[in-house]
Amino acid sequence: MSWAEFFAMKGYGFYIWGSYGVTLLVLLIEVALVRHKRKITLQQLRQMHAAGDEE
Amino acid sequence: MAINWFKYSAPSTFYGLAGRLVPWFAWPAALLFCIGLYVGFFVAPSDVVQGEAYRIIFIHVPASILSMFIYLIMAGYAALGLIFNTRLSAMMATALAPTGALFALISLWTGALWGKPMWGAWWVWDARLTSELILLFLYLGFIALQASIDDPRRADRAGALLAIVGSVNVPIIYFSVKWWNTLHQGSTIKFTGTSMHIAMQQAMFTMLLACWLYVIAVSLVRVRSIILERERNNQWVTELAEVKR
Amino acid sequence: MNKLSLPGLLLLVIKRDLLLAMRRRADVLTTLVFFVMVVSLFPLGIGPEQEILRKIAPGVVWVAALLASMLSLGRMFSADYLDGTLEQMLLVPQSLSMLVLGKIAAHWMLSGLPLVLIAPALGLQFDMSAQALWVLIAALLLGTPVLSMIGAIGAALTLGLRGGGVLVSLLVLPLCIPVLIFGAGAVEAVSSGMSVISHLSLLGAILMLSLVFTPWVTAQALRISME
Amino acid sequence: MNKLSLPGLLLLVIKRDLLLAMRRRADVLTTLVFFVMVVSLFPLGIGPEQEILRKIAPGVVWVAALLASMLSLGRMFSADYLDGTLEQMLLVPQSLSMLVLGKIAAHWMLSGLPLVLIAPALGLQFDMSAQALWVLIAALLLGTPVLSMIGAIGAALTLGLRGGGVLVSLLVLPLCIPVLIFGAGAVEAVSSGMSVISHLSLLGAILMLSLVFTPWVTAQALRISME
Amino acid sequence: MLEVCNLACSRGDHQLFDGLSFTLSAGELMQVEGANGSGKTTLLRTLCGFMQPLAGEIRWQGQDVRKLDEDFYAELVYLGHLNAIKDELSALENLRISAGLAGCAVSHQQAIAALRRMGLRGRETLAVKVLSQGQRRRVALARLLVSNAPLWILDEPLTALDVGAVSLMQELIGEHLSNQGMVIFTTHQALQVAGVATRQLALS
Amino acid sequence: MLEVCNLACSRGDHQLFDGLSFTLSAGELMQVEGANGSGKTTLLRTLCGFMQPLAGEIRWQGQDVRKLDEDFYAELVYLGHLNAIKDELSALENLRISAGLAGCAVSHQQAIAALRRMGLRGRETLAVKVLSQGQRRRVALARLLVSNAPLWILDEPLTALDVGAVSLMQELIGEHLSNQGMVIFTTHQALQVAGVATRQLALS
Ligand code: HEM
Ligand SMILES: Nc1ncnc2c1ncn2[C@@H]1O[C@H](COP(=O)(O)OP(=O)(O)OP(=O)(O)O)[C@@H](O)[C@H]1O
Ligand SMILES: Nc1ncnc2c1ncn2[C@@H]1O[C@H](COP(=O)(O)OP(=O)(O)OP(=O)(O)O)[C@@H](O)[C@H]1O
Ligand SMILES: [Mg+2]
Ligand SMILES: [Mg+2]
Repeated sequence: MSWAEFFAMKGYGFYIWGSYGVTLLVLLIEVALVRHKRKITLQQLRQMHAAGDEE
Repeated sequence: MAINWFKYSAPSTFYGLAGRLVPWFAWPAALLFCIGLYVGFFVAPSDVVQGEAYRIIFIHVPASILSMFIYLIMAGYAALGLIFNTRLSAMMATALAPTGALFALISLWTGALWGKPMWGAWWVWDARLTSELILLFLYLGFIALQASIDDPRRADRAGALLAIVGSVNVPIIYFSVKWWNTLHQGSTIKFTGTSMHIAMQQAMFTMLLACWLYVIAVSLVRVRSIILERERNNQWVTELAEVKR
Repeated sequence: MNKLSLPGLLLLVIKRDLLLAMRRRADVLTTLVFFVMVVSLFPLGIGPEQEILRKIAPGVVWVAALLASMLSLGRMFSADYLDGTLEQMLLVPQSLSMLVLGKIAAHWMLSGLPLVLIAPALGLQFDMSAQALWVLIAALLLGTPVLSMIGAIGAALTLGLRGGGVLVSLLVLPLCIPVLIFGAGAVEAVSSGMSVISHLSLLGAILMLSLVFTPWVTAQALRISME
Repeated sequence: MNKLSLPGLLLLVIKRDLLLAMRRRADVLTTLVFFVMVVSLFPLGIGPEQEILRKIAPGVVWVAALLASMLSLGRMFSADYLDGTLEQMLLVPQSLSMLVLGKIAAHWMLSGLPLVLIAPALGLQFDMSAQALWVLIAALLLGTPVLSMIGAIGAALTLGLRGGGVLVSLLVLPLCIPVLIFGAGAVEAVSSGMSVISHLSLLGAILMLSLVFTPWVTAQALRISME
Repeated sequence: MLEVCNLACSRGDHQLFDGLSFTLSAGELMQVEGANGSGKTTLLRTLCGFMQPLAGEIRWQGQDVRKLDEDFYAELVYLGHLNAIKDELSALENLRISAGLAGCAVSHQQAIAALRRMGLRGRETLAVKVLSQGQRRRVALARLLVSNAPLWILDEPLTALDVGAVSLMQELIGEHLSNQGMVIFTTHQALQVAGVATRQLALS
Repeated sequence: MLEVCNLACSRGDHQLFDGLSFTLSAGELMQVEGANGSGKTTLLRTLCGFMQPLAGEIRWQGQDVRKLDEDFYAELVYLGHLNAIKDELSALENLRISAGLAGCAVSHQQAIAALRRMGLRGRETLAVKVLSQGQRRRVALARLLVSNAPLWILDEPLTALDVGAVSLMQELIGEHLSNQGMVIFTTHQALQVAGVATRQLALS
């Protein structure tokens, strides 16, 4: 079985890869968002911290 | 020695615990995804009725199942938070909602992509499909409500009330939709599960497990951010190594 | 001191809300006009084929009723919230749940009941049979109070939030779907010659259930929102 | 003194309203979800037969868009009226009509534009063809601004006019009906293989006409309402 | 008797005050003082149970108000920044309804008398929306006249009142205190009740 | 210069005043006095053109304000019973936007400085909805600091302000007058500006 055949999925390629691709994409985006949120939160905390020290 | 469970329900201790747990869920999740996909695509044979299209099942069914379970878990946490006034459980509920909504969305998306080749339509108004759509709306309602309240305490409690009312309603919705649909419609073409091949079953369960682990990992990370945000004025937060840096 | 009895409180609240509505008669009429207009817009949007119109009639009437009662939900608590009356209501020395029940009842009389009364006229527009009209009325009578009750929870939760009007529909519409389905289902059942008892009794059961729980839940939601 | 230019004022008002909406990011999403929900309610009320659903699809989408933009009309002036900002707005040293145009534009961006973007997904639920979807989008793009503009007049009149509520719904909805008819008509025309140019160009003409007159009329309505 | 022990309140991340304790007995008048934003309104709303305190306890006649709940509500009148009157109703209807909600039925005559005493003669049956700011405040204050709850909690009762109305309020408070009532209030204006020492509670 | 000739106003069937005439020149301060409901707010709103008078004329620099219309608006700041601030926005955003609408662009620094002068240090970026009643009034008043319109029309500017803020307002009004501004205001509290005689206009 060639790769081309595998990706064609006997004509169902669009549907199958459409669902897996989007799912993967969405999950990756979620992971990225969650990590981004953590980064932002920590940054804000540090800023607050710094502002508190100044006073 | 008895473990002091209450100790872990304090946000300060849970924050550390969650941090240590995350990798234990995240990596196995990734691994299981790979295994599940491998088995699903290379080991499992193609289906007699549906040909290759059935392979969507390996992501569709876990996503559908999880979207429903997460709602229940979320409502459970919310109820705990409302009754015992434990801050952590309310935060868990908030952390779970986006992931739940996401899985509902995935279920809809993959279902739609499956429906087109199988039924010739992206969408039919079948009981399962409709109740999944409504579930998505319930998630969005919860998220929108919490997002539009600034005061976290009010957000928690209002969200909890909504989640509880919603979880009472979910079974009512499910049965009403089912009934509505079967009353005057002939059988919608539905995947008639000729007893599943063993490899198919294995692939599906592996994917299901992977999704569970993924949900836990993601919501733990998210709840950690929420804890930091809510407790930002507490002593212990300012003393954290990652904050001090 | 002559503390008001519980039924006394209920009556006072209903009377008060009706009085307020009579002062702003336009509001009540607006709900009604909205309902009539939504129902009448459909033939304009869809085209005049009798066959199709008759099929979609119960669904359209029910959806319009659902939307009309959503539309008027904003009125239930938000005016009282803005002018401080709600604070005073939380301080009633009898039962807050009872007061809430009064407000729900008044809301239904002002938004649900008029719809029930006008529905037959609209049904005629869509060429519904007499029998179907009766079932429509019965179903609306059982169903619209539930819409008011579930709506009350949403209205209470979204008090004071910006965009509350639309947010409330987002929270409440999904919860109201069973009412919609059984309500429209009953009419369709009678049109296709089936029994309607089961639909109506399910609606009745939902009504009873909501009557028991929603006032209390709404009262809690109000306390949460006023904090 | 550095008096703001007219386009500067327009931009400021749009920016302000968008900023306010962004503070409640849920808001925009909510209008959208409301739209989606109304459209999805219909099959629940009507039943799942593909054939009927495909026929009523354009009508349902248009009626839902009309409702969504009517419901979000409340946001346009009433909050500003209640907290006194509207008084300050009447005192702008540039042109009140321009300010009103800014508010209308912001309202459309927040309530009309999202609907246009989501409409194709809903069309798919009703099994519409790709070509029909394109026409639907074009018609919505031309029609929804008109809904915002006509709605603005109604919103301005309802601010103060006692007992005017009904009058206004009676006034505004009928004015929106041509939009509804041409909008839904365009989609139906393409489905039955006819030309859509005439429908769309009529919509465009209505848009131009409203763009010229409605801001000024709304400004006058506001002055009347504030007295 | 109202006892407050070690009360602490916060809004958002902001701790407004803590360790606040005082006792208010029958016939006493207490003014809560403090600059804008020092937490006066928050304190009064907490006393009414709208907000949960961060710590501390509030007792009425020796019992926790959170337990008493509705029995406590029967004993107090609260008047906030907002007037709690309906624009569409007349002063008369407003008064009778709000008294009814507070648990006491008021006759037509009683209500008219109370409104006249508040200086609203000739305005009793006008819709409240056409009244001036000060007249609206007077309608709200008329509730004090028809209630017989012992505890008055007043948040800036003098807002928008003219000189005549301010001295009327002083008189009313004096009468209430001599009937063994208690009053806790905030104001940025001067309010002296003849023959009664005003206790001060300073928030900072 | 603001001239009012023979002004008569009514609300409903009620004639509030008639034959009212006065002139306000640069550097002058005028207090409108009267009991609750005597028509002070009505007078100020009529001056702004929100309401049409029953009779009489209002002139600005010799021209009828109804003719001047938007040119007149550029010369005045009006502050009503309501604060005209948005709950969801911060004090800073509120100030910058309302100044922009009033026709003058205000920089970030200017706005911050104005808010600090009004005693809102540390509250500049909080959503206004969480501020106390007095702090909200201060946000509204900050508009006076960033505007350079000569005519201020203030309806009970001191509502909800504490003692410190009242003396700040006195200072501000003094500064404005010494820059050839004019102020017409109402209040039920005492407001004395050092070195300026307050003209009184009594409505009854
Ligand atoms: C948008 C469309 C769809 C949605 C929202 C949807 C939703 C769901 C839901 C909620 C479940 C329930 C899982 C459970 O019972 O635990 C499910 C299961 C399932 N779905 Fe779908 N589905 C969709 C389309 C499809 C299509 C097109 C097919 C195949 C032709 C399909 C095949 C299945 C199968 C085989 C199961 C597992 C059945 C079982 O375990 O009882 N679905 N889906
Ligand atoms: N979410 C929040 N974050 C930070 N500070 C807040 C928050 N909510 C309220 N505050 C602050 O809490 C205080 C509320 O005070 P409160 O309304 O009780 O004041 P007050 O003493 O009644 O003032 P006034 O005399 O102006 O009425 C204000 O200083 C306000 O800025
Ligand atoms: N439609 C009406 N019918 C009769 N009287 C009316 C009507 N509308 C307004 N009024 C009266 O007009 C007066 C309005 O006065 P205005 O608001 O200008 O008073 P004010 O001097 O600002 O009082 P305050 O000090 O209380 O703010 C009030 O006495 C009110 O009762
Ligand atoms: Mg206060
Ligand atoms: Mg006034």
